[in-house]
Amino acid sequence: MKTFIGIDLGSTTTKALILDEDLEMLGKGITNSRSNYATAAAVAKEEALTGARLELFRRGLGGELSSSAAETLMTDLELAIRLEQFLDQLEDLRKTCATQIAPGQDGVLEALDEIFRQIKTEAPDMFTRDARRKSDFFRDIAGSRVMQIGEAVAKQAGIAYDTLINLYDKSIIEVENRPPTSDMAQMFLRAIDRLTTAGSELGLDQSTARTVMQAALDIELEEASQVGTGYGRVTLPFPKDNIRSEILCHGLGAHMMYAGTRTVLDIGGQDTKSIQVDGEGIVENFQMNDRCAAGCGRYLGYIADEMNMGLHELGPLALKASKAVRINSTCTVFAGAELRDRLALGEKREDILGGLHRAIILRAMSIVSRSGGITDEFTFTGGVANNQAAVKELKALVKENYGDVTINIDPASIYTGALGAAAFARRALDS
Amino acid sequence: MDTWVKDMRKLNDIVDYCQTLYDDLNFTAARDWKAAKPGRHVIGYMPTYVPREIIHAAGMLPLGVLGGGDNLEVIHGDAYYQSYICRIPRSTIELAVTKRLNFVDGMLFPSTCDVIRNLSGIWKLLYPDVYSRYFDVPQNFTSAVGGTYYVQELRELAEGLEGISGTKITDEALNRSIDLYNKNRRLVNDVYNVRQVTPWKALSWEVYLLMRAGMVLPVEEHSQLMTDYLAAVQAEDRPKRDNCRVIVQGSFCEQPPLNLVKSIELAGCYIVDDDYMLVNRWLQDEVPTDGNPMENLADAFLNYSGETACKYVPEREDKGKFLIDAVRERRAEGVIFAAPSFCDPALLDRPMLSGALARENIPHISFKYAENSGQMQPIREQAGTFADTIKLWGEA
Amino acid sequence: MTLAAGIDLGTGAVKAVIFDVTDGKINWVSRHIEKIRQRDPHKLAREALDLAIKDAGAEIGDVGYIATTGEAESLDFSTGHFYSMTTHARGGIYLEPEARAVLDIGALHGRAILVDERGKVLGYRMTSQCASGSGQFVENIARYLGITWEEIGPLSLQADDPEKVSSICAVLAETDVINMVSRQISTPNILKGIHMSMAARLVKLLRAVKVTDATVLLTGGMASDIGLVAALNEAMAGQKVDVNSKSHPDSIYAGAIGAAIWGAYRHDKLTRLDELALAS
Amino acid sequence: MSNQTQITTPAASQEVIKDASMLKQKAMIADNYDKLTRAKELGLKVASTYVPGNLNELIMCFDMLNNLPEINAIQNGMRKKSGGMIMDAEKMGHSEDVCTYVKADIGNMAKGSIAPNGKPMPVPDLLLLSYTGCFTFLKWFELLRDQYGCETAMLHVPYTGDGIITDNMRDYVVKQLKEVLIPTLERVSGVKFDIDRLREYLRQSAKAEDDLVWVLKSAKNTPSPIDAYFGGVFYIGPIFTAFRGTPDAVEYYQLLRGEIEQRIAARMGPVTPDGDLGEEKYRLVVEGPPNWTSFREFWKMFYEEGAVVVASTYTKVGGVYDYDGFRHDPDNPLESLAEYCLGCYTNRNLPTRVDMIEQYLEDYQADGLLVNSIKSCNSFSAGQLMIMRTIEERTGKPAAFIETDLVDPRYFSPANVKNRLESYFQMIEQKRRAGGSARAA
Ligand SMILES: Nc1ncnc2c1ncn2[C@@H]1O[C@H](COP(=O)(O)OP(=O)(O)O)[C@@H](O)[C@H]1O
Ligand SMILES: Nc1ncnc2c1ncn2[C@@H]1O[C@H](COP(=O)(O)OP(=O)(O)O)[C@@H](O)[C@H]1O
Ligand code: SF4
Ligand code: SF4
Ligand code: SF4
Repeated sequence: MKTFIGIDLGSTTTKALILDEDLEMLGKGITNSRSNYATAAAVAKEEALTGARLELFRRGLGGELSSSAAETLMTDLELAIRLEQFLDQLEDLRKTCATQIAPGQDGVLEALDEIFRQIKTEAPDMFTRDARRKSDFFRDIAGSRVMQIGEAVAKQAGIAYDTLINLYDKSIIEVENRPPTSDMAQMFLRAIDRLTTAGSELGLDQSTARTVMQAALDIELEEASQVGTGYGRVTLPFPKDNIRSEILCHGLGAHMMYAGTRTVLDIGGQDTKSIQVDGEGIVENFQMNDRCAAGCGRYLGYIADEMNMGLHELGPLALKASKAVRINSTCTVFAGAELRDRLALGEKREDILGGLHRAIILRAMSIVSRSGGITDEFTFTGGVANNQAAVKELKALVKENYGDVTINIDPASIYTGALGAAAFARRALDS
Repeated sequence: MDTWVKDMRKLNDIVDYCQTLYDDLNFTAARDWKAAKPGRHVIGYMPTYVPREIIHAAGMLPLGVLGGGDNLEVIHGDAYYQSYICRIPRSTIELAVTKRLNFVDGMLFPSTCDVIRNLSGIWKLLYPDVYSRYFDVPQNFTSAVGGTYYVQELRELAEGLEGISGTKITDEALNRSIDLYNKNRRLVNDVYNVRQVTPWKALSWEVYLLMRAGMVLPVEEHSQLMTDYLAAVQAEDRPKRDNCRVIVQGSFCEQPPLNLVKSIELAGCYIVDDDYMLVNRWLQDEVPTDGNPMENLADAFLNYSGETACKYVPEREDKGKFLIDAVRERRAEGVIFAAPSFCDPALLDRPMLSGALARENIPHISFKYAENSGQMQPIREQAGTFADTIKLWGEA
Repeated sequence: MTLAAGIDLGTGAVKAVIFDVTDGKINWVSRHIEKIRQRDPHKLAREALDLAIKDAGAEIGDVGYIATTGEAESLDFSTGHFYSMTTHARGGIYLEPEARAVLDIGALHGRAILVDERGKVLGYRMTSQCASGSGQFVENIARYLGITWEEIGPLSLQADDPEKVSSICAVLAETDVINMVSRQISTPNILKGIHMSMAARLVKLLRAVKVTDATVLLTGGMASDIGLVAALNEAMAGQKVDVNSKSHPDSIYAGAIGAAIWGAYRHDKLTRLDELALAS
Repeated sequence: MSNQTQITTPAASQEVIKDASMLKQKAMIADNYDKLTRAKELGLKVASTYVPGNLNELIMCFDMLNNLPEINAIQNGMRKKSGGMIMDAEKMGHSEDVCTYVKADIGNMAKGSIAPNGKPMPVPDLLLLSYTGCFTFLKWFELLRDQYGCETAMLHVPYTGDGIITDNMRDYVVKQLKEVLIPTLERVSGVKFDIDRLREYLRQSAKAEDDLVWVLKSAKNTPSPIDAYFGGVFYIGPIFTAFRGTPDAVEYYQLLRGEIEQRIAARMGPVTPDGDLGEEKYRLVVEGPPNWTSFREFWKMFYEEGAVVVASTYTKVGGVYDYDGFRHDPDNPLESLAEYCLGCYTNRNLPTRVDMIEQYLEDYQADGLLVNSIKSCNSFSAGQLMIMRTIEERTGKPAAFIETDLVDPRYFSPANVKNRLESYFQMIEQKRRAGGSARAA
């Protein structure tokens, strides 16, 4: 079947999305851009292809299962596959770390093995339905575990903590830049086997499942056309005609998600943009932040680092704020200093975080205002839309300033640009 | 008249009252004044100088609009200004579009710099039906040339105001207003003098708030408030700290956050003169209260107004003289240049002024702020080092 | 014996020293340094002080003056506070009597301080808002490149074709660096590029305080980064600034040292005043 | 970075724009710099003054040479020298935040004020501070006076805050001309003022101005034979600088007009550094000065995409001749000088600037407005977002906003500007395809 691929090479994350001929989504994938762009694109695409196979499998199931049972199966399947991939990469990381050990460092290898043994043991629990992960990226999940477990292990073994962490620091980039190598088909079949034996209450027998899966795997996915967008789009190995500005892609993507959208706000890692679109998803006006990266997604990243927290945890903590702390500077670099300033003044972490989220959204609201404000349906996209505290502040401020307008936030909003790009790829076929 | 003024004697009460006025981004005091009698009008003005006497003589309240400070959340203002422009115009716009200035019957934009100048145009585009005027002053200081031009500008301003009120501004009324403002200026100078002599009693941030009150109160009330303050502060017994004495320069337009004023003092510097709210002290001498008032006002402007970055200094030798004189008169030990970020007039003036100070061996430092600066640590550090140096190595 | 303690509470680390100042003779007794790393700085400051006092073989009651500097104005156990530039200037002169300027490069900002031979601050300049030339930034990049703090300097010295970092903002500079990695620029060349851009800013500070023809002592945490020191000297040579920049193994203590010495000075003065008062 | 291909000076770009008019301008500029740098030996006095509201005809009446610091800053910007000069000025204590023209000039002075011909510029005999349309001018000349210590004469040109030139304003300027400037010029130069000489120069000015306006209006053709921004800055050179009122300028504009007539006849587009423009895809109006340090790179982002600027406001800073038909007038010499000063683009209030741009969009059938916001220049930039917003509302045409600087290379971020321009062009294109605002054929 013909597929259309959109790739959004963002400053922090790289997203890939695959559409079929009817503009139905087949799969999507994401990875952090903090590495070689080409690799990032490849990794994201790989993940999107995995998703596509899953989607084809779901379609293949047809009426075999009740919709709720199918939903459960799909979720479990996805988690099982993620776990497999995680373990693969973990093993790769262990091996790479081991090669970095300088000669004569006694006991380091043993300590390392102990750390990885522990992570491996707890891994299955990280990929259960209600597990809370710090992040979706291998770098973040593995990193935080290595550090935490490493501290205890180092103490026990009498090795310097820094020694262990340095090994990790040196290896992670290498590992991250190696696209997954394992055989996808085998992985899928292994996972389906496991789930159908364990979950017999699904009412799906193993051989049917295997047949459907095999069929899904056999469908040939033809890459009819591919369009790139995002910050790094010029570095993509595509012809110029297959590259669209992220403004157009976000506009179209948001329009496809919510046809009534007239204003789109996108807060990404390094830029914030506000886009006005017409009823066809055509861009009428846009505004972006200036060269200063203040108040964008990376700001939250710095804060999370500073507080030793995962990005996913910031929002929930900020939601606990009980008092408004006014933060006026959104300079990313000084965010940490300001934070310490406030902590020293005795403010509570959650209150400061609340203030920081408000500061970001205030800045975004200014850009929205600059692009002409909000008249009708409003869609919030980009990675920061995943952050509940940011969303809360946004909703409040939109209401204060523009009254009761519809506010759309799709759980997959981070893929908006990639969706638009894929749609452009589909259009290219027609023209 | 207003009885509450008479009851107010305690220093704390006066300062609290000023703080309330300062914090009130809705200008309730001015709104109440306007609502108290039908037919009253309020005319807003921005820094640095407008002849408030004329507004007063028209029976109107001059309302100083000095930006939004550090408590206003600016959303729409940023939609009108790029990041490399100072803050005061954007927070002023924010005040306007959030309807906090909707009771103001006219706005004056003095010739302070191109930013305020262009803000006058934005106002005309946003509020075509509200009276607004770019208020120009001459940069030629001879009576025959600049004076003639200025008198006519003042007349045009008066005509504009008459258009709003529907009544003529008589010479008698204007002379009366000049008299009231003369008195107000005397009191302002008294407060500054008291602070100069006993800076540990009249704390700078209190004086600041007291002067800010003059931006929103009728002149009569403001004068009364200063009289009360002077009495209260003399009675106050406050510890004298081992601080050095400085003049703050460059803050004539966008205002520093109050915390900055406090931080300078905390870090060991008594402020013995400043250029905050220059409109209070722009005219350096009494304006005659008889004769042709327009000409008298023009004369005072040409001959007796202070030096600031918005005014041309015709002679090279005179540049910085005003500041050096102030250092001498106030017995200051140093100068702190504190200018708003992106403020062309203040920042372009600074090298010339600091050159003049250096020639006189007067220590000085400089930093920038924004009206909503939140981090005071770098400011304290610089002011503190300055104070340390003067204390550890000063002449004494 | 007059003992004076100096505590420099920075954004990156807490430094505490004990000095013995008797009859004008200045004697460094003990020291302690502790990286902050998301811990309560005030508690750390107290611990550092206690450890330094212990090393000095003394008790808290023996210390005549506890002087603080850095972000420690509100420490409750201090006798007095001096501001960073005052203390770095004095500490700088203590470590390098020839120095006529001190360049303090810490976790978040750089300061150039012009001093005279007695440690008096004659002028200074600080880096403003943007922070790409700071320790924090280098630390982040190092983490990203997968190298340790100690390796930065030596690696930077190996550069053969340094790549310039153009952005003024640390966030954008980070992206620059990411791009460099994907363009396969070698780690030494990236580091050297960063050092060069930092050096350029720092030289600008030095020129702004009008340092000419003098020895500059580097203080603060970054003083131990030999890559930066080399880049600085090159930049100065390139800009024909005739100064010689030096580092000192104890550079990171400069602020604490200055605080202790000024503390002892004030202690002396106050005691004399007290004696005068008693005598009268 | 390839330095070989950059345009160095308007004149030196002749390998690119080879027309006779270009050669003529090059010779004029070279000759002028030659005179300036030899002023002492030629026994000529020099007045430094600004482009907006410059009183070239009056200065000529006293046999004085006209030196323009802004033009020197531009020259240094185009030769990529301004960056270093600005940093020098900052090292001398000037703030990072202020206008970079001033700093480029001051940095240049510290280096001995070398003219483009490699020789040092003379210390001016007079600083003629015509304070028109920009407050920074006032500070700039105070700074220069501080350095040079030479005589300064100030002409205060009031701002037309209500969009009109009042009698009071005109009288004030005329009075200053009579009572301050002319006596000072007489004293400094030793030459007596002769009003008939002034009339003659003004007559020449008006002639050249007619042709200039014709040239600017030629952009109403489709395709436009000129680029009214990137090309425009060359076309306005003579009239904005030391040549207004000279026969050279008259001749230059006649030559230029002839060349453009030919282009129109041949239905040719504008000349670009890479030859004639191919297909004209987008017609734009631009507000704001250009970036000089990456002038060619910047221009390329336009012509590569087939974008032509058909009208610009920057080409009106040294005098607005097209919008309401102002000409220097020999019959009312001093009054017309006053009106000229009062009417320069940045001395007009924001509502008037909006009206002008709106009219350009319509008259020149442009697809939209592009604002190049200059970090340095409050006079231009403060309020541009409001201009943009109002234009969008009134015309329904799309506008875009980019941010650069005149002569500070640190504020030209090519990737950023290109990204916005590309998005803008794609947006216009997308709109057109959707059948919305089809372009007039
Ligand atoms: N799950 C999440 N929870 C909270 N914030 C997130 C999450 N995912 C991404 N973000 C935020 O989104 C930012 C990246 O957004 P993205 O749209 O991918 O940017 P870009 O396109 O520039 O790479 C991150 O810096 C982070 O702040
Ligand atoms: N041995 C070291 N280990 C880690 N960081 C160091 C070391 N030496 C210097 N640094 C650097 O110095 C910085 C702290 O410098 P310092 O002068 O103490 O700054 P501050 O006074 O602001 O805390 C750290 O951010 C780090 O970049
Ligand atoms: S360092 Fe901060 S203020 Fe400076 S450009 Fe970066 S984010 Fe903006
Ligand atoms: S702060 Fe300075 S630049 Fe801003 S409006 Fe005031 S005078 Fe102008
Ligand atoms: S502010 Fe603008 S008009 Fe004024 S000197 Fe600078 S660049 Fe020229």
